[in-house]
Amino acid sequence: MTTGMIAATVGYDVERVRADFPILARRLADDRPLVYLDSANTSQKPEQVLRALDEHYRWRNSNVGRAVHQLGDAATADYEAARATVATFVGATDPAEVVFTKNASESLNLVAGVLAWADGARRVGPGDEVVITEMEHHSNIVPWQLLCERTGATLRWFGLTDEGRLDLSGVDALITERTKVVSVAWVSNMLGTVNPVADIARRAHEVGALVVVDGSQAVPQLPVDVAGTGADFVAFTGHKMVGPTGIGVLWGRRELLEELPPFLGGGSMIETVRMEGSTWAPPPAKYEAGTPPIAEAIGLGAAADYLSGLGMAAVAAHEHAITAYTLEGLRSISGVSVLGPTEAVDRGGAVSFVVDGVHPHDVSQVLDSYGVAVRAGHHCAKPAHRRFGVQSSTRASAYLYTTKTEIDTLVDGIHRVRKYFKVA
Amino acid sequence: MTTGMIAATVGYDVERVRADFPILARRLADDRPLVYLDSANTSQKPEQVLRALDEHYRWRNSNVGRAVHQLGDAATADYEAARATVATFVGATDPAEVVFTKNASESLNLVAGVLAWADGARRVGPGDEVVITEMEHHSNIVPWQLLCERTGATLRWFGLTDEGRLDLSGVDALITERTKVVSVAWVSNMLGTVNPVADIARRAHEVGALVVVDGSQAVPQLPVDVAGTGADFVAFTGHKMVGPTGIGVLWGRRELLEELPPFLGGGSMIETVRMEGSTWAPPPAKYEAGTPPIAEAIGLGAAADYLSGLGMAAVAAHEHAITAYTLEGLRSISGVSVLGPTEAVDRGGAVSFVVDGVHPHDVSQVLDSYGVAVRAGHHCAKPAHRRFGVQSSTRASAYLYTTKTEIDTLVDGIHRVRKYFKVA
Amino acid sequence: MSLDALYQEIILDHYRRPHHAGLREPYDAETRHVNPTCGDEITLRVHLSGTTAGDTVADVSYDAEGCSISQASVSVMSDLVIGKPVADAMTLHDEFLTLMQGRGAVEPDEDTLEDAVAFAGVAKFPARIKCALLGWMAWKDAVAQATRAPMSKEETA
Amino acid sequence: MSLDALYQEIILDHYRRPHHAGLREPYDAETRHVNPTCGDEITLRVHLSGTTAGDTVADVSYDAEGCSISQASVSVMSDLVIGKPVADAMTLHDEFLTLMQGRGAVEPDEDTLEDAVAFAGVAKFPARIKCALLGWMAWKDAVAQATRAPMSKEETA
Ligand SMILES: Cc1ncc(COP(=O)(O)O)c(C=O)c1O
Ligand SMILES: Cc1ncc(COP(=O)(O)O)c(C=O)c1O
Repeated sequence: MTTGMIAATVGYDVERVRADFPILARRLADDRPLVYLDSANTSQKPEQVLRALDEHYRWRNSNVGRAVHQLGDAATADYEAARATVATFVGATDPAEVVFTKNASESLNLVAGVLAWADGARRVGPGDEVVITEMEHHSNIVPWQLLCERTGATLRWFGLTDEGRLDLSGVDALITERTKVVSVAWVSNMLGTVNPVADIARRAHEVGALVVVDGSQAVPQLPVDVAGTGADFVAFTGHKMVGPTGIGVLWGRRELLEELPPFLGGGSMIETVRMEGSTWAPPPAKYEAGTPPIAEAIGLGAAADYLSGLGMAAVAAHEHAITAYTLEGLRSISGVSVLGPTEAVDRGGAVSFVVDGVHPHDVSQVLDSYGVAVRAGHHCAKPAHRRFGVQSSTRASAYLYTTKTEIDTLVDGIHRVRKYFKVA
Repeated sequence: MTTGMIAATVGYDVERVRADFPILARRLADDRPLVYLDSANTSQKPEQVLRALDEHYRWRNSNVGRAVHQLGDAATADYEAARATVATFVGATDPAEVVFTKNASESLNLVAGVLAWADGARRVGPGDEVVITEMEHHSNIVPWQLLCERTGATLRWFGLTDEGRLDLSGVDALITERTKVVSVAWVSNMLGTVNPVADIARRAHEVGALVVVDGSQAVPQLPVDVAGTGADFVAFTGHKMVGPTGIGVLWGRRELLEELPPFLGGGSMIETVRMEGSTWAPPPAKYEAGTPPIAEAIGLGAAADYLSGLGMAAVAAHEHAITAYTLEGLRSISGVSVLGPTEAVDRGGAVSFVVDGVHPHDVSQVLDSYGVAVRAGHHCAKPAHRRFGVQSSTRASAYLYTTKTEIDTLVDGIHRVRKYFKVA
Repeated sequence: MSLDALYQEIILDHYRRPHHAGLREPYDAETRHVNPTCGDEITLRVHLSGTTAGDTVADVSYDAEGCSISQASVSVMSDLVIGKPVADAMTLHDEFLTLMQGRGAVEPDEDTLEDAVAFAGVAKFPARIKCALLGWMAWKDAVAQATRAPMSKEETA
Repeated sequence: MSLDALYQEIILDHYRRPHHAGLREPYDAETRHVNPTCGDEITLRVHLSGTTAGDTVADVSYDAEGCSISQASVSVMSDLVIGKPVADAMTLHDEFLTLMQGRGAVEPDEDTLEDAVAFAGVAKFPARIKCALLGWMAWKDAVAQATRAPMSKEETA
């Protein structure tokens, strides 16, 4: 942790933050307070975002970019303002490089999908290779498997070290002249690992490959500068960054968005349509077929504003402190092992662990009876689990509203789990 | 209009309905009341839907189908209940046949997209034909153009009669043994025409073609029985049926959803993932990659409940009465001509018209100054406009909250348009 | 939310000492089922005695990785169905399915379901219903394959 | 929302009697632009006098289908740019663009923009800004093509 990050935590008042999130006041069964440690799965939403959604529907609801009337003007202005806000939030200088999708999965499928049909050198075909990693979320694996299967290309991947980091030792054998695309998670949703995406991007660009970064866990947690990563595309998702469901983002370099073929076809993405053939609108419209998630984009704009208000450096510092505290707490329990980096160094907030002798479903069931919400299963990262010889794990993931007291409740709960299942 | 439909209007209290829609109380510039006649573009939302959204985020927000905790159970139950509600609303017996997408455009692209990669006889390739119509929304044209371009198949289409109906005279030459897919709008969003989808489906099935129905304008307006259409797939969209943005539906026959390959790949649509290859979850999960539009699906469920509460027969009867009144009103103005059926017979609520000597942009601009919100342009149906020799038109589209007084304001406004531009 | 309603003593006993575990010969069909949500897997074999309509479940053997609920459920199931005519075992399957889908409102019949009544509480924990059903689904699928196999042999003969 | 702020008398005059309309020879480049939202189209030709850096806009001719704003805008634009050095005309383009994107806060310079100041009100009607810009975009594109063409001829020569 840098001094800057420590400094940033000083002004961070987690109780004031919590007051913005109505659901955190909720009581569960047996009148237990909610201890929500499933934020890597989806985050909770502050009042500010709920209000933006509600006010949109109540006062300004209209379709966008199509209508010449006052509501249409208002909704269009709000929608495009949200695009500009999101662009600024991730350090993109040109709002036209921000494409709204339905989630990060669609963003990743969009890139993989159009590469099957691209003209010229970008097109992925037989003999070409796509490189991913063994720690990817299924949403950054399956689209590339489908692309490779369908085009005759070959999928290759970075393996992992025992500590849960990318094994970059074979990089020169993996990223070669045959590589067309390299797609990597910035922050792992299972192991928590923060990957050196800028280094990988540099190497990939040397061989002329496109670089896709799955920023789904990075954008909610870290100050992000998409262009600074060196990536060509960065995907992320609204619901994990205190925004609504139903909205994702694909940031892409404008030349690429201009050059690549369309993904979904339909209303709003066209320049002109004749029965005999059509031409496309410039990006971002080109990749936003049909009525977009309007209220959701506006909600995401409010979410970005909310995060900017807290300051992403402060959010990252808080996340870092809580993660370190969680790792420490878990270390204190015998029979518990963490998958992924065990120290809070280059590490995001997802902490996956196994409790010897107790299946993750049973761990989380007992924790739930104490009001502690964690995730049990493979967290959409089966290959990473297989790499560590387990089928599933329990994952605690903190966020900007998480307190140390909540982590204490988690640790206490795990002790109870072990007693309940008589492994303590 | 049948006697049943007349009867249904008797109990219909449009003022009580209007009270449910907060935005209808809004005042525009110069303190003019909003006269919202752009519902074919997007509908307004009742309090009941806004409340469902807000309460979800406030009390039960969580990711679905993944978590073993009380919030996860609640959100999953709500999400799946919404699926069942929507299924019932459109007469589907099996909720697993209801796939949640982001909008109707994605639903249509989904079907067109997977047919490029299907195994065996379903796959669309060189020599195969896809049949659509000249009155389709761009979202039911461009996906098929892309499919045909990319696979070497041929796109063909039904032309239109001068009255704006499908010209079915050449059906036997159009739908042949080469036809792999027939995709038709149930109700045109521009001409208002209600198409004989069941007849077309029967003919298409005789030659073994798949039948896709674009129900985007039908489901909001008519009592719908998806299976009764004989279609294999029906696409529709939440925001036009008093639901939120960011949510669409693809209803599909289960065998087809099982047989066809996946569309978007990623979390939640898998059975198992290995780096070497993956297998898929059964439908509907198979077609719902990533975190779905959870709140939006729940909002759509609330919208379907709202419409069921009014009764779709009553909604259709009201729409029919208002449409007839609108057509009558427009007929009373000289220099105005309606594109599409001029009588309210087999006709939905969209009424597109041209005002001699005044461009639609200018028509709608003047109407807007009186608080009347209509759409001007091609309404994502350029080919249909070209068919009638115009580049664009003005469209008034009423819905379940529209009053005759509002139509009077529209008619009055058009008189003012003609005066303003000195064509009266 | 009482944990003990879910984790009945019988369930925990079966979980710790599962019956009929391990894959055995002979068998007529083998299936592999996965719970997509958590990754739990089961490989299950069924051996039927006789080849006509009046088949009996001669053996069920399995290799399963999963939580207490899924492990205990397949153990209890094996106890229940081994030795029963296929038709009767299928009735038990249906009864168990009804119990699981009943949201806790279905009263289980102890005479027929025996130890499986202990799973009544699972119906109140929606996320765990799939766990309880995993083994039963694999079994039903295996029986379908085992009974289909000879038929298709006859058809092609 | 005052309609008259949008529909200045000058605009309506140009709309009813557009200047320089109709496609003419000779020309160096022709472009076709579409407003994707409403389908309005313009085909526009530019003829430059001379082939070196000091070019002048010798003629602009066009065939346009569109609303009052887009029709009037291309008419006013033609008046403005015909006879001007390309560089000066391009400065006018930039000035007009700034005016349109200024949300009504930019004070137009009547000395340079002449009749085009009448479009100041359009900036307050966001949906109509594209209408006012359609002709200018087509013109800028045509000039780019016309000045690029001879260069590439030189390059290949
Ligand atoms: C007939 C028709 N089809 C398809 C669509 C596309 O729906 P969406 O924009 O929600 O994708 C629309 C509306 O825009 C429509 O009216
Ligand atoms: C690293 C990572 N990538 C991709 C995704 C997919 O995001 P979504 O489910 O919103 O599509 C997630 C979350 O589920 C994730 O954690």
